[in-house]
Amino acid sequence: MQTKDINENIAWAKINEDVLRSMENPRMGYWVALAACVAMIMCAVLAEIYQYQVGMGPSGLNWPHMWDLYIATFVFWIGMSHSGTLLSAILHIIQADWRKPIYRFAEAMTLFSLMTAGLFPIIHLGRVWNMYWVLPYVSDRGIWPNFRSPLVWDAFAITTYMTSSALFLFIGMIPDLAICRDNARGWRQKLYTVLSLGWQGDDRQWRHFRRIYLMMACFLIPLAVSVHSIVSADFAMSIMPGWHVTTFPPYFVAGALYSGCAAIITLFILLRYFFRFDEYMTIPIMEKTCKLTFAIAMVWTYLNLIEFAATWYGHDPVAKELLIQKFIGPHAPFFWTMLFCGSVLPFTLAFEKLRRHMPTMFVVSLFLNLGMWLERWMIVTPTLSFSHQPFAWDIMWPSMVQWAIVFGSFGWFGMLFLIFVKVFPSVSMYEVKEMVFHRRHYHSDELESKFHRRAGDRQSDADPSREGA
Amino acid sequence: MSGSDINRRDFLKFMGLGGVGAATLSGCDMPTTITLEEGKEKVVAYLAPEEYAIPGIGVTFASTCKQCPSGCGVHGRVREGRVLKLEGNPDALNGKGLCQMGQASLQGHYNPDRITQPMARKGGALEPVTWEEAWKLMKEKASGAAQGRSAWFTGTVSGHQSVLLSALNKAWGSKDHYVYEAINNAVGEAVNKSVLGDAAPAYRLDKAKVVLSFGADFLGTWVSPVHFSREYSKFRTGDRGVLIQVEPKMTLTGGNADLWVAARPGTEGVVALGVANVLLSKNQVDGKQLPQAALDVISQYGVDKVTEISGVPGDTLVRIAKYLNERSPSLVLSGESAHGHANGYQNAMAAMMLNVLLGNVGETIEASNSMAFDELKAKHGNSKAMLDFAAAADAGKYDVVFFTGANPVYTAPDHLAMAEKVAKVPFKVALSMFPDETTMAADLVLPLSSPYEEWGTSVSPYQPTDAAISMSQPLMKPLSAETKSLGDILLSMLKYQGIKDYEGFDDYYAYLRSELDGLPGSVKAGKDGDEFWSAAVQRGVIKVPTKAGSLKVNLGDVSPGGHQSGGDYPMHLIPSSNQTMYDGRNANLPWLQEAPDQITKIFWDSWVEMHPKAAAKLGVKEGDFVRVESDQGAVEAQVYIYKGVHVNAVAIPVGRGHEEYGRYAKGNGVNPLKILSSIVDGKSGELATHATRVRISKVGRSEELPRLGGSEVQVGRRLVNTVSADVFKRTEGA
Amino acid sequence: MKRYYVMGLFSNFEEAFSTISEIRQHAIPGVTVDDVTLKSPIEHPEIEEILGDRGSPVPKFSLFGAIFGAIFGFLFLASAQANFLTQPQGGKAIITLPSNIVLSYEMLILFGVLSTVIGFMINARLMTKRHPLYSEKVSLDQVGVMLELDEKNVDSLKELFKKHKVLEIREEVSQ
Amino acid sequence: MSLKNILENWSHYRRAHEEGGHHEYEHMWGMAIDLNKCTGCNACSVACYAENNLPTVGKDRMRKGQGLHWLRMERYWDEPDLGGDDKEYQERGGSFLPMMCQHCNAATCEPVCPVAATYHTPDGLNAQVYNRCIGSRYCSNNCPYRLRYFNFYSYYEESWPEPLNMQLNPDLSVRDKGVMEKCTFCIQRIRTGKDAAQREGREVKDGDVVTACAQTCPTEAIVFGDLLDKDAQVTKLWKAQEVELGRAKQDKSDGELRGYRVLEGLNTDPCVMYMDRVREA
Repeated sequence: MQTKDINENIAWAKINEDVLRSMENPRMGYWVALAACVAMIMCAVLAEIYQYQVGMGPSGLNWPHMWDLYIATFVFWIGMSHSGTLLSAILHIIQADWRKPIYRFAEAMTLFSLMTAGLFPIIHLGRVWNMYWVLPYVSDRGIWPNFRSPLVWDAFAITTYMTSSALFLFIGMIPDLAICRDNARGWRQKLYTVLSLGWQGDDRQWRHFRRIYLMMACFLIPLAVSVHSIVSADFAMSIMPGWHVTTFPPYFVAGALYSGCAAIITLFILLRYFFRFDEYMTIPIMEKTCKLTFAIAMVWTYLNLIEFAATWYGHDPVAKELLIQKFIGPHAPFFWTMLFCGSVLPFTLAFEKLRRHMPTMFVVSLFLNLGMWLERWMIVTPTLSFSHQPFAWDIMWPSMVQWAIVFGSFGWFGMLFLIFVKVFPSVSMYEVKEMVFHRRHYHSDELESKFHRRAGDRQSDADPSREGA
Repeated sequence: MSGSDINRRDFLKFMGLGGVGAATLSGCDMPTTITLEEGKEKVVAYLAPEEYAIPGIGVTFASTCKQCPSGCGVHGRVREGRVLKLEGNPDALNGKGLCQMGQASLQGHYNPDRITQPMARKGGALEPVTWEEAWKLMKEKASGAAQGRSAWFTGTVSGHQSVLLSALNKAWGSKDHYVYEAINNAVGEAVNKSVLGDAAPAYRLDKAKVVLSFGADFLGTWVSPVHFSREYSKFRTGDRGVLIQVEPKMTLTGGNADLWVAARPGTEGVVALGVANVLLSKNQVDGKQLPQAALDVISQYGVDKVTEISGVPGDTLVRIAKYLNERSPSLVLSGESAHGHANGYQNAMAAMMLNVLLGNVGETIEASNSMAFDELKAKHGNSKAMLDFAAAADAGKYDVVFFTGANPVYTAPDHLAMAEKVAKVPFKVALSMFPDETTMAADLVLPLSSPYEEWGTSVSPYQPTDAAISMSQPLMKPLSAETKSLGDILLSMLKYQGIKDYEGFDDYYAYLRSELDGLPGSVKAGKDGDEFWSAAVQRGVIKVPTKAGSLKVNLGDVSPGGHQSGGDYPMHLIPSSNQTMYDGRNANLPWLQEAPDQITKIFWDSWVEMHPKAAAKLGVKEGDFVRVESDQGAVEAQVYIYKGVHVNAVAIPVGRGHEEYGRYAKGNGVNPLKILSSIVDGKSGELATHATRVRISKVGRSEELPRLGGSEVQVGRRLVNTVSADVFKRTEGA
Repeated sequence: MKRYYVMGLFSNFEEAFSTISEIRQHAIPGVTVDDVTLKSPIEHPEIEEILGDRGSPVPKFSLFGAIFGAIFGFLFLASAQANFLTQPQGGKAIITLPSNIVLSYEMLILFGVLSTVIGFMINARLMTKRHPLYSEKVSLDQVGVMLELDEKNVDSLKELFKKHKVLEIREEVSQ
Repeated sequence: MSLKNILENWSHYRRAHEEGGHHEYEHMWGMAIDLNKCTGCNACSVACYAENNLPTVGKDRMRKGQGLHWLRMERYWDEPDLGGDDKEYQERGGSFLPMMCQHCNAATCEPVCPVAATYHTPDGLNAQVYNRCIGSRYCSNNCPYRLRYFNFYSYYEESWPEPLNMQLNPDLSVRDKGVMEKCTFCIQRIRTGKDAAQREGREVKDGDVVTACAQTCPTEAIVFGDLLDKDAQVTKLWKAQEVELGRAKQDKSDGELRGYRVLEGLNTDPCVMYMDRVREA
């Protein structure tokens, strides 16, 4: 049974070799996956063209449901973007080195889910062609956006977050891009030469690199928290029952980390399987991610319960009525599914046997994310269905146009990710080297036999290589 | 904006710091007022709302609304030669108010489905023809009609149109002028005539302290709703009056009642007798006003018996009697749902008996101010006219019939087989604005101009205070050159028939001018012709002297007719009229189609109102389709469930289910009038619209009801709070 | 004057570090540890103990950027609000502090990050040409020790390298 | 310059609703609606369609909730737990509530618009700038009364087939898809009234401006006017009912007075006062 995060005896050269190999020669399956993603995007594009031509009507939105899946899915993707920051920044600061093999794709996920999320506020606009009016550009008519609007805060926050996390991803990738540059031919070499910014691994670069990485991590943690707080402000700043909730900022942040972690598990398993990263994305790392996810799931569950309790004891009749409607009203099936997926299903993560079983975890992680998506839907829509004015109560189910665009967004994300894994190293080579270096440095056979071996484990017969150490 | 006089350079300096770019913020100083007159030129900020659009100046002209027989005065706002908006004429009976039908009458005027040129039936289908051809056809087929073999079938007509129509009929030697209104108060008028000697006395709602209404929807469709709404407003202020509504289906008036009572359809008279019984026995009201015969009948209707027959609980009867006894004066009205039965006349008579008992005659029921010019008075329609016409047409009495302002083919029940009977008339001429069912059944269609394109006079059938002639004037140039006003067509026909009296008039306008010129000096108030004319047109109404009326009391038999069980058809059908579709004439107005029904909030479709208990028994929920079947046929519509309809009744609104009548009306909903049983009121001969018995069955289909609004209750939100009348009187009472 | 660049590639940090230690102890006269540039595939965690603390001004960039971002952000927003005419909304003040604080916070981070990145680019001398002595093996698994020195010291340095099991020595003369 | 502007006018720019706000209000248009008189006849709603170029959207779209009805006549049935009764029939009729934009002085719709397409004018109106609207629909979501309606389609393409389009009021626009709209208190009539008064060199007086709904109301249940005009009928009604702007909870000498504003507790400070429905017992 594998209990070590990583085999400290992996040779540095092998790390380079394994990771670089993952970027080469896409197989047939890759192209099929890419084509599938593009097809999904086309669904969304067609739906959007139709919606653009005709108006928001075909989306099935109505009075009083002015928002629905678009905003819910927007929040979902923003939430998913929090994983990369969490793994990268927080775990970097607390020096949890098991993040190293998996943070790169998590950060890429951050960027791509932000790029996906960013589309939704645009798609949901009634007059898409005027979307740039939300930006604070200087106009000779003296017109500014309304800085009081949480939607403008969103625009600021997402821009900042996208810029920062893209830079974070990029900066953290520079040493690896240098490796790619040193090993690539043709267009790739040109690309990596430009992107690696002349990295040569000298001590000056490494010294500043360490500083900037730490500084950016420090910036990113509060940023990530603020971004999802601001997204929650879209709702919390309103006076609608079920939206105007004090616990929303932490609730959204917890939900965001939760869905992000669940997505990491999904992609972890996919990458591990398809790129044969078994030696880097190891079961123990998986276990740690699962434990983290479980902890966050419990935080999320707690915040959910707090919200229910606060609503119930707060005794605001409007909010209470809405809560009752969520529990037994027309949305109840989705609401209960969300609670099941979000609060009950994560208990599978508490069992070691299940945690170590990749197919189970794959399915569980998908359901966790389904739960999280439903959560966002259940935040946005029931409030609109049952708000202050009973005459404006209504039930609305989204039309195919909305579903198509939501569906397509997964294709868009998938496409970006697929391109990423073939163009950029999805495992951080230099950091895995660091990890291996550290482990080797502090390695003790005695302790290993004590802690990392259990009955029935196969005796490792690999000859410890001293090369490069 | 106040206090911000930044200049460009300063701003650039500041902005330059951030390296953001160059622009100025000062360009959008918002002008507080921009008027062209002042010649001010300022940059209008891109962010200016509609407030800073410069409105054009409209001119207002008075005219008369013809959307229902009440004939409210309107002011039309005209800009750039188009009438844009109607308001009530403060000088008219309706005051400045106007109902939604009046507001929407503009859409009749501008309706895309208006008939724009004459049409004649050629080989089975109506085809456009020129006016010359139309006149030629008239000459061939109509002018030669033998004496007495022609007839007119119209809606309510009044004023000089009525004069011309009479003249025309005279020229043809025919006495047959059928004046038909599907929604009418004919039974009530018959009772009024018989008891009071005045068919349309003035109901002084404003004076009453209690109004007990047996199905009279005076806020919705009864007699003159806008006028009554104004009176209602007075009735409700100060020493606020009590409104009690007894009816099987909640009308708009019922929706505003302090006490809404669901009586079994047809037993309104019994309820009235029961109330009288309580008044006499419990409340010691002196019965000397009533003839002994009436007292005898009343004494037979004790509370228990009334409860048994009508289903109205005894304590409710006592409560009604208490209100009537304690507050005075009161007013008892009866309307559609009480009249539309085989015993409708008796129901109305019983209601009138209460008025007599409570001494309301002369108090809240006053003599009408009948105007001095009998020939101008409204010929108010009823449904007996349609029954008579059907019989006459069936008997082949006519060679030519002219239809205008009425749509009998649509409103007649199936048992009358109106379409077939109309078809028996060799030559049918429809003078019509719209391709409605009757028009499409005609052989010659003459396109009418809209009420807002023509000159005219009309007289409201209900004239409670002042008698007045309402003026119609064109609010704009006719939309289509081919349409002609009814007056012009009538005049031409008269000339065609060679009636000498009318040869001097070029058109209807000239005729009207001359006729009004000929009014007596007392009406003209010393003004000469032109001055009087422009004053009349400006004001929209001409007040005319009245004949002082008087009321007698001569109560007839108040015993209610028998109440028969439905047999296989356990439920009562209430074909309810409402202020949106009215009798179906408004079905082509999209505003009214889209305006939710006042009570159920349903739009664009028909529905079946059911009581929750009846629905539970049948096992249907809101939105389910049900089949409502009478001995004459069946209709299917979606169910709306609420507690505003009698347990044993279903209500279907009248006015939808058109087979013709343009894009907005056609194919929308169902027409409950089609399945009415052939029952008439025994005394007045009116069609008993509310007497049909039906059975309901599930269709098995379900669909979301086209209804505005979500929750039907306030779920405790107190958006509309209700205070008691006592509180109201303490704080705001007179 | 000609400058000589010599780089030795070692198979691990220990050998490279012992070489540097000797340089620090003046094994070659006139060559100090400050002349040493270490090239490695990863950053050794205790590199300061070998090369000395050479410091990094990057956090100062962060601080400056953050402060600038916050102040600029607030003033930018406030001035835009003060001059934008359709701002009276919902009974709120024209310059609303809650929203401006939120947005200034975002600006703080944005400018902080941008300034940090710029600081890094400048200080780490990125976006410059790679040194001619750059070896691709450094990005693989070897550690390079490069010195800039006079011609007279080249040979003794090579000796020193060889003493510490250097795998490869490269040199370059610049004009 | 800007900085100077900020510093000099700081206290003015920081004045919130409670301290009188930014505007020196020229007018404060408001309404008083007497639910004792209102019969729910819906004439106001149709008058609004006629005055304000509201499209009719047809059965399917209307049923989907994609219709526009700036003034909607709400109808509620009595509830057992609200002083009503659980009897067999609706004995007290319905409760009718005409709802048009309440022109809240602390409107919740205004601050959330990302592009400032809705704001408060010096007339105390909640203005909607169609040109600027990008259709984020946040305002409608944040209106507790749900009085903002969205153009889900280019309704004008189908709503006014020739010659119905000739009825369109040229004083205001016909809205295209993607913008939010709502009751404006007949802003074109206000403008007309103000212009007329200015031409005649006088102040706007009560009765110069009447909204379409108030004008057509058969029972005169709707009274419209300037709340800053002491002689206006609407001001007198507000005063008589002891309802004041700027208060979430009215301080009434007589608790039985009928005046209230819908969802007053949300502190949106609406300019429309309603007076309780009255029923016998």
